[in-house]
Amino acid sequence: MTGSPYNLHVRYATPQIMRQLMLALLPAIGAHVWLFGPGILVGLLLCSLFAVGFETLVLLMRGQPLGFYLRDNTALVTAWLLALSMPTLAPWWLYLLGAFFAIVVAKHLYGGLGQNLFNPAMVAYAVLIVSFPIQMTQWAAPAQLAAHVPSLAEAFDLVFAGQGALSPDAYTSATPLDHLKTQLRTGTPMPKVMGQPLYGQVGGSGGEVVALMFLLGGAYLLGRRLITWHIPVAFLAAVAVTASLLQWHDPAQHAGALFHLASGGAMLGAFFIATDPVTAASTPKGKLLYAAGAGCLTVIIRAFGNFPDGVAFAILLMNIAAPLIDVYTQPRVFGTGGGKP
Amino acid sequence: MLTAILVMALGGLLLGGVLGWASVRYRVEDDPLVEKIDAILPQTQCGQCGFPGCKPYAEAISKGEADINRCPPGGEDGVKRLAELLGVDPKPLGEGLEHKPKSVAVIDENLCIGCTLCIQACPVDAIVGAAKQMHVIVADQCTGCELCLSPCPVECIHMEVVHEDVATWKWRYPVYTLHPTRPH
Amino acid sequence: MQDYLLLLIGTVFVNNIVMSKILGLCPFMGVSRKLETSLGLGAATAFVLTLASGASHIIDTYLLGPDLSYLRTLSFIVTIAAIVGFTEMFIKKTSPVLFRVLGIYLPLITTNCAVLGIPLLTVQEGHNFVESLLFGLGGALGFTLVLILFAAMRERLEAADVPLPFRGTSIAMITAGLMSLAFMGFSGLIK
Amino acid sequence: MTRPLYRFHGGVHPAEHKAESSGRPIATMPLLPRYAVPLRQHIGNPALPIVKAGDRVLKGQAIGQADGYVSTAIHAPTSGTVLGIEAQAVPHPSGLPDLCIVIESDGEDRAVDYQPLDWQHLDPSALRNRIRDLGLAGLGGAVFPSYIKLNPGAAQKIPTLILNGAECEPWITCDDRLMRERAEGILRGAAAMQAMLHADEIIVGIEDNKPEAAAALQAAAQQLGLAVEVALAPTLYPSGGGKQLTYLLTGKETPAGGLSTDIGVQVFNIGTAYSLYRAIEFGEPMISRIVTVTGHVGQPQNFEVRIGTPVADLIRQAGGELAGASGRLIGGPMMGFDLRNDAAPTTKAVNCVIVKSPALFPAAPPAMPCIRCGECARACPALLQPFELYWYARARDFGKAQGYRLFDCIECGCCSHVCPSHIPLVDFFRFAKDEVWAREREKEASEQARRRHEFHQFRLEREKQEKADKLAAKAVDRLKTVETGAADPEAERKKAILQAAIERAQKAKADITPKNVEGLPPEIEQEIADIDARRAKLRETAHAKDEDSE
Repeated sequence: MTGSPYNLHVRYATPQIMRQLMLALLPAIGAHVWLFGPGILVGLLLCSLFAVGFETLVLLMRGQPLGFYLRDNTALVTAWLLALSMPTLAPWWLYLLGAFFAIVVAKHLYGGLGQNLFNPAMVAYAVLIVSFPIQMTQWAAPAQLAAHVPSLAEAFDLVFAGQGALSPDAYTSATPLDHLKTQLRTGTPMPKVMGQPLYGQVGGSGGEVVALMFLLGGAYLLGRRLITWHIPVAFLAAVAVTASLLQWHDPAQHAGALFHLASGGAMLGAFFIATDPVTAASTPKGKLLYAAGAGCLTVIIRAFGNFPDGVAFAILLMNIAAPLIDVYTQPRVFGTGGGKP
Repeated sequence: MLTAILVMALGGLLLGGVLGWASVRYRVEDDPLVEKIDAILPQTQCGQCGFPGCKPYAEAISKGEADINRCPPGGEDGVKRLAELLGVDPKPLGEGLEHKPKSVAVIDENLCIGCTLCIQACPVDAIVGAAKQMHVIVADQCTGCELCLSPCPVECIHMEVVHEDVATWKWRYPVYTLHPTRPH
Repeated sequence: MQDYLLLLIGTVFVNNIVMSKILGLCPFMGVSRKLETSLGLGAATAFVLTLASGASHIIDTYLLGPDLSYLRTLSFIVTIAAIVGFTEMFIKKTSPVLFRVLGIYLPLITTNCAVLGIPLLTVQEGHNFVESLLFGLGGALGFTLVLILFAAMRERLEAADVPLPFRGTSIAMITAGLMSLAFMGFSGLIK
Repeated sequence: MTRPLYRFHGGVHPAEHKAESSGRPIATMPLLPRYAVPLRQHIGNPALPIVKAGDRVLKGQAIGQADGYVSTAIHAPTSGTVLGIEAQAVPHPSGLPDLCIVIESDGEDRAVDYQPLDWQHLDPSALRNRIRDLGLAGLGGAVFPSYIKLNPGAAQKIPTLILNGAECEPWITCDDRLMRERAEGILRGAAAMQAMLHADEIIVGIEDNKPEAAAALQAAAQQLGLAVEVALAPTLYPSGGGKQLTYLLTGKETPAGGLSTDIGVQVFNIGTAYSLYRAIEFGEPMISRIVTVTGHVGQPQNFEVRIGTPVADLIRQAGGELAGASGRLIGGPMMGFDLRNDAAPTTKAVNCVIVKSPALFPAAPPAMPCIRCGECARACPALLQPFELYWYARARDFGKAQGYRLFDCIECGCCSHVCPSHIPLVDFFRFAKDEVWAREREKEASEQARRRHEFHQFRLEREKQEKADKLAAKAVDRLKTVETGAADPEAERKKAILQAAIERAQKAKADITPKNVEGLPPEIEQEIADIDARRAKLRETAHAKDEDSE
């Protein structure tokens, strides 16, 4: 039987797509090391190790070819996305647990690559923040504000041995999003909060540069046509519009669009997580709807919810909606007036 | 206490009245589900399900008296489609029933004595012939039910598997070399 | 007006009857295999729930009052059963396939804990008549929403290579759990 | 050349590989000792053979006639003797054998007396029937009988006639060469088509990688004084698909599940136009076509090939397979299929034979899981969502696949071409389509069985009723006799008559009941008669034997 013999010259085969994704994450990782210290490298390493370990284990248990699937790099991409959304210098078992939920529960229980309904990294993140809220909100402080920036060796120590040697106050701080929430709840007016050094220029000291690097990486992916414009643009536009509306409604309680775009996981989510084709809506109209929903929910959860950042929950919520969105946004087929299947 | 009883009695009367009216207003005469089930059954009329034909089996399914996995000619596929229609889980074919490849009955013309017994047994009148004449099975109309095999006194009827040709050939399920597919 | 809107949004998303109150799981798991069916059940439940909370409110306010409040559960169940009976006949007449597909779940609306839970909750929280209707409608909309979202997910899941031990209901339960996890993101939105 | 072009969605641009074979002129195949003409060359009914083993035939003599509406005749490719009608290898993806009329050439290549068609004066319907009997069918790939497409239909007019010279598949150059070398014939055929369809305009669609062909057609049009618009379309596969070309040139979408005639357009391959020209000018039936032989062969080239030529001979004529050949493709690499047996003859559908080599056609890498990236949807000219179709076709959920409009897939292969996971998507769609068709056939058969079973039961019921009625009548009768007493001779006589009548009726009924020979189609009656004759003969021989032994 003929396969289709000409499908040998694709621009990027699936494993190469994953490699390109990781390449696009590098600038942000670099910026992170520069601005927050080398701690993130420990997280990336651990997450990768655990994720590949779990992937191997499950593949063995399911009797699937190891080399073939490990070479597709998808476990690594998931691991990196998870490490980048988790706090730096978290205890090692948090990474282990995260990798377990991402690779085993969210990915392989659904049949493995391409069949999962939820974004694995975001499932892991949500499980962790719901179960371990304290550990998940202790972020490394920006280098210029911290009393002490742990070296790579110290970072290993912190991750594996806990906080014996160093006082947490010396190197951690709340993220701007988290800080803003607590400050607003205690009644501090908005302009005064935003004036603090933690907030940097727009979205948080250090964090805003990392966000810029995610934007850069995303632009690379767009340029290589590995993602389409629909999801990032709709996501960021929805974040900006929702944030602006809220700010217009009550400037004393809500930060503006720029802050929301540059802080937290907005950029990471817009270019690298919401664009995961497996779990996102896949029709052009559906993508716009999906990403706009996610962006809007992100800001709403940030502004009103209990959790500091809403990206993960917003994306998971829209993951739930993606199959239905696809059903109702089927494009018009050639020679028909359109309609749903 | 009295009020409580009164209240409940009044409520009961009122609701009973509404339900009574509704049962008249929305009466359903026939159950069109039987037709839908019958449409899925392969109409071989072979009786392997234990019912004298496809329609009686369809009626039994719709009444919940028979399981959906009693039809071997329909195969797993037929069970799956019945399950889909009825919103239940598909299950393997019932015990002692197995799906055979489609075949048709063929009469050995040298043996046939023209007794007409098979003609009477055929549920779809696919056998033509008259007394003391050779009988012929019209292959296009034969459903492969095998009901004509046992009545034949000289055992001149046998089943022949229908082989595929260029016109009935189907593209096979594409084979993956490494990616294991869901077993069916 | 804003309060009504908040109440509706709150019951649909934040305090979703299935995802955060974990009520009504029986039809949620049972009738979510196909999108069309779940739409049908959702509509039927919405109809029953809205009527039931309105009717319960009337019964509680005008018939039972504070003296006979011990009759609440009893009288609500009777009311719901009657409404379900009516709905059943109506669906049997108008859509026999839906009737057959809903099967046992249609009469089970009667014992769907969500359907009894919402009228009881609305009475407990002292809602007025409009609020009761909205509470019922919101609960039903929330139920229908997650039901059809879940059904669309399951339709796709149906074709996935789920490992054998997890196929069918178990992966559906896991999915429902992960959905619930995602809905936790709404927590704190509306007090 | 001012016609605006409408770019269709998607499409791909695979490596063209046209230069290998387009540089050489069309060569003629030498006469071969044997030809095998398949009865089935297109959808619809295969031709009915009208010759038998041992018959002498002349070149161009009809050897099979159209059977039903969607069917055409087939003709002897040369003069010689019919060796038989046998199942043998044919060019079909299944690799299954099919019936062919095998003709042994006598080397004389004597043709029947061709009669040109006086097409301008013939009654349109008679003309179409002549075209059917000359075996004309579309040479673009679908091989749909041309006489049906040349019917302007109830509207008596199809405004736009499109000639398809796009030839978008890689490797294939037969249309290119035909346009370069025989442009005048093509346009004369097109003029006849225009007249038969009462078309207002003729547009020839050609991809812009064939400027020589376009120039040749333009020159020929000028020479003939025929108003033909030659439109150069950008090279983008599948611009040669009927629906795509129609959209490209007119901006009109052929309705899904409909025909281009629904929007006032009829599309013919340029090869078909040339064959029509040969048919009407010379009365020549469709006994040959141009075939590209290319790929890993000594000298890739186009040949004028008689229908029924074994593919092996064709490849030999093109310099033979080079060392390391790894198979043969019939058709282009995007939509073609592997040929299993090179003894298979060419048909009207075979436009190209490609010999594969591992360098030109490396084995497909193993397929990865689909990640729903959507590349296929962006490449799909039918605006489908192939990854959804694949998802459900893979799980054998054909209902869902049809919901995602499986049958609007034109199997062009663009999705497989771009898939980053190397999934053979089209193979899945072909599989799903065939399964659906098979089910449709089964459903039809079961519907027929149901009706027959219902009639069977009705018949049993009726017979039972008749029997009961008769018994009742008899009982009533007997009762009367008892009441009236046996003394009445008149009554006695009546009773005897009645009894006799009842007995006669019963006897007649017994004779009739098991009989099931009424209203049979003649072929089955024929079959029964044949068998009875055989049995009678057998009995005789048996008797004879008995007598011999005595």
